[in-house]
Amino acid sequence: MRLTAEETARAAAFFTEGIARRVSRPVRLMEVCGTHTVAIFRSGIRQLLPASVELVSGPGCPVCVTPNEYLDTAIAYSRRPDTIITTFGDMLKVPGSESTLMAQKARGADIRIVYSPLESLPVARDNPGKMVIFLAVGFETTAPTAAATVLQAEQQGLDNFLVLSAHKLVPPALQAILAAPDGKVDGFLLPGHAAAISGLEPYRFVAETYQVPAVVTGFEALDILQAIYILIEQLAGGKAELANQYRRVVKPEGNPSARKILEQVYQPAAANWRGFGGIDGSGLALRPEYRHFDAQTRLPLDNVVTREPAGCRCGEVLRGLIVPDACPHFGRSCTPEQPVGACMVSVEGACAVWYKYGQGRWTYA
Amino acid sequence: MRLTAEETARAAAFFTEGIARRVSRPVRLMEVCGTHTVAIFRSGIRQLLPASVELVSGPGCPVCVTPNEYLDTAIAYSRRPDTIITTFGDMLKVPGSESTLMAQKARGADIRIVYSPLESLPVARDNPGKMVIFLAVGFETTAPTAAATVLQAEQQGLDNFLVLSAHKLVPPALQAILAAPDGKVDGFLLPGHAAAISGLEPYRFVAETYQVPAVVTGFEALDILQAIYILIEQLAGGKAELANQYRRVVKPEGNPSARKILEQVYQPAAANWRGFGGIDGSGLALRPEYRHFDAQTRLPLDNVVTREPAGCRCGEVLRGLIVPDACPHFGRSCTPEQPVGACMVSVEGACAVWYKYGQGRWTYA
Amino acid sequence: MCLAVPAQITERSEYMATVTVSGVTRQVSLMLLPEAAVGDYVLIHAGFAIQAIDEAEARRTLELFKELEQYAVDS
Amino acid sequence: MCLAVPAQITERSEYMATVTVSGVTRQVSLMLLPEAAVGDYVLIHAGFAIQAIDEAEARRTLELFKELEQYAVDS
Amino acid sequence: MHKKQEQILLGHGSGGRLSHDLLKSIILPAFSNPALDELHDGARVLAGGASLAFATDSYVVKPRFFPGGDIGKLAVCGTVNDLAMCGAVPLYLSAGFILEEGLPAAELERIVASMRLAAREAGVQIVTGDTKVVEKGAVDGIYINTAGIGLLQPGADITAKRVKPGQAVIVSGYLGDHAIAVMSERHGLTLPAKIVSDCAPLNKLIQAMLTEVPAITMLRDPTRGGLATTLNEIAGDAGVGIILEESLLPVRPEVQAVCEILGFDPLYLANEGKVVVFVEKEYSDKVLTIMRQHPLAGEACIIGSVTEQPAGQVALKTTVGGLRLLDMLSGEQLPRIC
Amino acid sequence: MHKKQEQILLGHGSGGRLSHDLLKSIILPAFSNPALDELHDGARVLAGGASLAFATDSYVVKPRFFPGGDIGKLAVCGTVNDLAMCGAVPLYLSAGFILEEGLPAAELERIVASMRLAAREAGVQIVTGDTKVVEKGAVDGIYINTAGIGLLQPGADITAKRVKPGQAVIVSGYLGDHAIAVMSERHGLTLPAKIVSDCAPLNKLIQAMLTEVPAITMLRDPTRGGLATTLNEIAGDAGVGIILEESLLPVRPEVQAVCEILGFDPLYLANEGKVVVFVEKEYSDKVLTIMRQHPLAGEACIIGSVTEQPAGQVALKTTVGGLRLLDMLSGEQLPRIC
Ligand code: SF4
Ligand code: SF4
Ligand SMILES: [Mg+2]
Ligand SMILES: [Mg+2]
Ligand SMILES: [Mg+2]
Ligand SMILES: [Mg+2]
Ligand SMILES: [Mg+2]
Ligand SMILES: [Mg+2]
Ligand SMILES: [Mg+2]
Ligand SMILES: [Mg+2]
Ligand SMILES: [Mg+2]
Ligand SMILES: [Mg+2]
Repeated sequence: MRLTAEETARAAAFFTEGIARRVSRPVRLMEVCGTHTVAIFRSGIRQLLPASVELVSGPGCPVCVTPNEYLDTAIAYSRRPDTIITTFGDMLKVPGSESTLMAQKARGADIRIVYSPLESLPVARDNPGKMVIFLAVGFETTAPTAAATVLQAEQQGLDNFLVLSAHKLVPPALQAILAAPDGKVDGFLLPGHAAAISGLEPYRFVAETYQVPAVVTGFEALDILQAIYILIEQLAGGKAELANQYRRVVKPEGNPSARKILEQVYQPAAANWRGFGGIDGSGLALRPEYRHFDAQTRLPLDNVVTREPAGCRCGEVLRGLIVPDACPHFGRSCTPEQPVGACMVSVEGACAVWYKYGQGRWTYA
Repeated sequence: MRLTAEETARAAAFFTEGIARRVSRPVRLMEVCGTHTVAIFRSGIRQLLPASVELVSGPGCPVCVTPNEYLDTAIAYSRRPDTIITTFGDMLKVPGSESTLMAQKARGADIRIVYSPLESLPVARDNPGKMVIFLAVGFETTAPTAAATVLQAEQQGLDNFLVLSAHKLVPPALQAILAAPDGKVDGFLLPGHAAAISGLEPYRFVAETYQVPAVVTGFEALDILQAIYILIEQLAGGKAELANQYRRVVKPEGNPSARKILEQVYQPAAANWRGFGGIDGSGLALRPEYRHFDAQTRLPLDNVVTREPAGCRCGEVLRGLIVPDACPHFGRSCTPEQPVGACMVSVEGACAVWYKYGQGRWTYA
Repeated sequence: MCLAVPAQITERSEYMATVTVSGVTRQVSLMLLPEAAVGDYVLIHAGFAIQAIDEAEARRTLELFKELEQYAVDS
Repeated sequence: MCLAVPAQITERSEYMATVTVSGVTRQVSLMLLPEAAVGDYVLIHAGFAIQAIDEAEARRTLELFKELEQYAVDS
Repeated sequence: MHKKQEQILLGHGSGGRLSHDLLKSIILPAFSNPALDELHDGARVLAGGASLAFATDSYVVKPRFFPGGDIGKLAVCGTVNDLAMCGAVPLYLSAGFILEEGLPAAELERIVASMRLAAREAGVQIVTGDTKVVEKGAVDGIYINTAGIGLLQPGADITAKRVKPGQAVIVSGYLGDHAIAVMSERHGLTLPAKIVSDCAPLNKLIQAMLTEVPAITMLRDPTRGGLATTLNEIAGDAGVGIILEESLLPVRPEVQAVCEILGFDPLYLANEGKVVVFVEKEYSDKVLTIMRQHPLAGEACIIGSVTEQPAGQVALKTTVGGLRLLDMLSGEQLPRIC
Repeated sequence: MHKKQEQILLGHGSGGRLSHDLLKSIILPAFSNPALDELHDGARVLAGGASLAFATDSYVVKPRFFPGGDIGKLAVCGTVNDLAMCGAVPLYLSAGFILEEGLPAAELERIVASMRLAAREAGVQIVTGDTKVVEKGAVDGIYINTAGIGLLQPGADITAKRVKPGQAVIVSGYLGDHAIAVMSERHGLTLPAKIVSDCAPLNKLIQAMLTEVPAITMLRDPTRGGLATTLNEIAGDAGVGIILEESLLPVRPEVQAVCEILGFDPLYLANEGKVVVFVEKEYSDKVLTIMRQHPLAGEACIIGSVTEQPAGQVALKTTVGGLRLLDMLSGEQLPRIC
């Protein structure tokens, strides 16, 4: 069963009209998840909302929040002749301090794009003389796939498979945003796929502690419009609840099997986020029993010198403090072909999404 | 000082007229050396000689006399992923039992053409994870260059440089020809460059023991014409002497420094010759002190199965018993592009030379 | 932050399953969703099935979207 | 069986020499001809100087070839 | 990180903005001349009084054999189509082969046979050629270049300059089939057998269209960079806006599925047997009728129209009623998880 | 060992007999048509009433930069020359680039700049092109294909069929310079600075020659496979013999020296700015006079003549008075020690 184009248009009109009718004051809603950012822009939702409803992007692009330090380390590994890097395509173009993985690849580094971390294992098996390093980035949704891959490698007795881990967890970043004095968010669209693993529990504090409405949201245009509608309804009614718009996928308890594997392999650790700095318990480190899969333990590198690009305001973008075109570089000295910051590169980066889909470049009539 | 074209033509005419005038009965002269064969055909000397002076080629093409067994071994080494083969260009197209080095290279084997055996050493230095095997073929002239390369490798402490040796010595093959009941040679053009190393002594037995005239000969057309002239003069005068037409290069004592290095590294050994079979003392083996440079000692191979091509008469060609177009394959089922035997491949192979320069294909008016 | 696609399991053997999305098939790991069965709709991400899709809920959402216009007329 | 080319030594250092053939230069090893000196003509083969060329003999051969015609007329 | 690209990246060959930048920064300044500067799929030139089109492309597709075709078929169809897109009837092709030492001769034979078939289907002759063989490892199997000469159809004048607001934008069928069929082996995706490359010579279709409707203003085959990039080029050259309707875009569900799995956008996928047509709206029914009668354009449909705004750009009206910019491809599409 | 070649070998691209075999066994049977079957340097075709020549070549030279030129200059001159050899005035070129990911952009700029200069010198326009980028390792740096269109010079009819016994064979200058300059780095050989590639556009020379002496019967640039192979092709196509005089062949002493060191034959070395001319003896002085006035043919000389025998073959009269066959290149020349 699918909706016809007409049914879709009618449902969308219902929500947008409802939103427009119910909103009484300017509100700032944050879509935490980069996939939501992309979906919003691809479906042109921003143009459907009244001016008083402002959507800001959050810290939910795993590539964007990964600091240069990580990329510089990955690049340093890629330069070694005894390594093969496996990575999601997302990481290729992201600038580190001096270079990108794509540029290293062009210079001859053996860097292979995988769609699944599991694809790293045959590479390791077929290249016994090399260390195969998987760039393990991603949030709650992706981290279990890396953990399962580590277990598989263990079972297959592969000792030349390593992970360079920069996994991150969403709730600690939300907490940092809510606790910060500078940003004000009136409601959250919460990441449906992260919640599919973690369940609803980790997100309750948003409504309960901070009294901010929040909706776990799916990724179709209508899912998002409905979630915005729900937030506006709550705000209009003075409520602050955690709603689940994405019940077909998100169960209250999440996916306990996935969490078990995740917890078997990883333990929470402090992590650096671009724009936030260190956040306690917001990252994942391999447990001591699996430390022999850790790239930095097995192949220690000399100090990697790192610097963030001058003038880039990705940090503020990621914390929802500014929209991309508030950055003076945007669309001028910073474009997808000549990016300054990671947010202009990642497919889910707010700056890249703004640019690509025309926001801040073109005045929609 | 060089001769003008006219001077050359006049000198040539002097020799050819002298030869025609002095020859009184059909004679068979053997140019032992493949480089002489090529020079004779390239300068069209055969067409200048009277019908009664027949030139036959001898066993002096190092590629041709190297039996399939050697090529099969080289090919087997080339197939190993842990090897790099370095070789003179001459060997590339020569058929082994089933394949050629060129075909292996096309399939991805790492085979590098060198002009000097010394070029193998940087290859070994730059590829510490591989064994670099130099295909050491050639006669007295070339063997010292391989020996000197072994000494250099020793001095440089390279333990991944190996030689697959099939060096051969000329005099034992001449002895075999002279001692055989089936061939009759009335005079020999002896290899000037081999004699440049060995000196004249090793060739005296031809005239002294077997009473056959012989001339150590240079490689210009006029050198060869003069040498033939000398042989015809001796035959006309009933003499059998060892003459040295190539005094500018060949000293009676040869090159003692080169021989010393050769003898330091190699010792005489039995060797298999295509067309002759085993000839005692006609080959060179690494001395025990240098056996660690020997490919077959360091990297023993499982039995290499070898067979010689059916119907190929290279053996008889190499012993001077037949000329190439006496072979039924010649120019029909055997051409340089689709060769049956090594003699149709090597640049100095009698069949290849006949074919390339038109003898047996074209009736010269 | 995490692209994921609904797919239907058509075969499974141990911890691997064949899934299909509009006729396109792929092998995915069931390590993270061991209870999934042939016929189930699951969400796939990075080569793994990461969650089952509740068909009843999915249908309910679609029906809601279809019927919204009634509410719209009402309001 | 052995291509070799006459060349003149223009420089030497230890066991290597620079040789020139009609303006084309190459490094060759003198390991097999340690006594060779700058200015000498030598025969080169497979990257080594393998023998010195006796210039007087070389000249004699050329002169002979030039003068042969006289003999030809005589005979 | 803010500096000119110092080395060639894969994206420079993607047909998108980097390709464009390379063209504009290095190639065009060096070679500039009126025929080249038109930046058509081929050049329109005069020779000995004849009005010709001249086009070239190199083919480096990997794998060499894919569902629905191979590199040889592609090499013929690609250049035939570029000539057709100029409004020309293709006559002659050249074929330049670069072969890797060790390539099985049987593969070459198979490729050459499919070139022969494609040339016959297109009605063109391969009249000159060249074969180079390079060392093992110096090329990936076989690359083919074809160049072609065509005779411009009298009465037709295919140029972006004639694209004006109000014209209809037509596409001849499903988008993305070629790219998806070619990449099907990657990342373990298995496609149903019916998803094959659309690779085909469009010249007879185009000839029929131009004979009946010489008023057609612009034609282009949305190859590398896909429909979105092609339309951006045209919008840029013509100084007009183009607005597409998302609901009208023909994409097979299977292609859509692969896009969703790997994170691709079908509007940026290469097609090798599709054409985008611009024509005044009054002719659009006639054009559609002709197209739909042809086996290569049975699914032809209008997908949008030319507008004043966004000048030089392309926008998409989404099913929920939003509007967004449809930019050129930037870099190349990579499979992604976020 | 007696079997058909199952895989492509380097020799299949050498321009010699293996190239010929590949052409005759795989390419020609597939594509056969009158223009192709002429096997000229380019095809002579009719389009819209104009008599055109159409030629292509791919350029894979390594190193990319060599004394006297680079791959870009070669790519322009090579195709310009092939058009000129058909008796055409070259007008338009296409340029297809295949670039390796990671190629320094500065190298591409340098190559493109030298294409621009060569095109200007030749008076041709590069009107269409294509750029592909392939993964690191899938091509060796940069390969270029050019195709070209020329207008056949009225009155001229350049075809091997008109080569007849009694005609003179002229070459425009020293043989082998290009090949030797390009391979100079190999095996530690150092050449004097004056030995550079002869790479140059010959079209203006040829145009002058054909304007003054339209009776010229045949022209060819002895590129891959060298003079010997080129003459064999012509002798074969014309069914005549060709006899050269060894003492007349122009070879620089430095080129001869490299040949002696590495065991090459200068008659099989590639040239990129030389032409072999066939003309009735009565015109040979006139042709030589025109040629020697041109900077690219100052050393033009007669090297032999066309004969009845050896029909279909080429022979060489040696300085000592012998005669020998001069065969096609078989395989490729490899440095050798015996
Ligand atoms: S526009 Fe560029 S420089 Fe500005 S915040 Fe975004 S990525 Fe950084
Ligand atoms: S012609 Fe061929 S088959 Fe006959 S002897 Fe010579 S190489 Fe052997
Ligand atoms: Mg590496
Ligand atoms: Mg090997
Ligand atoms: Mg094109
Ligand atoms: Mg094209
Ligand atoms: Mg096109
Ligand atoms: Mg060619
Ligand atoms: Mg050509
Ligand atoms: Mg050419
Ligand atoms: Mg040519
Ligand atoms: Mg193109």
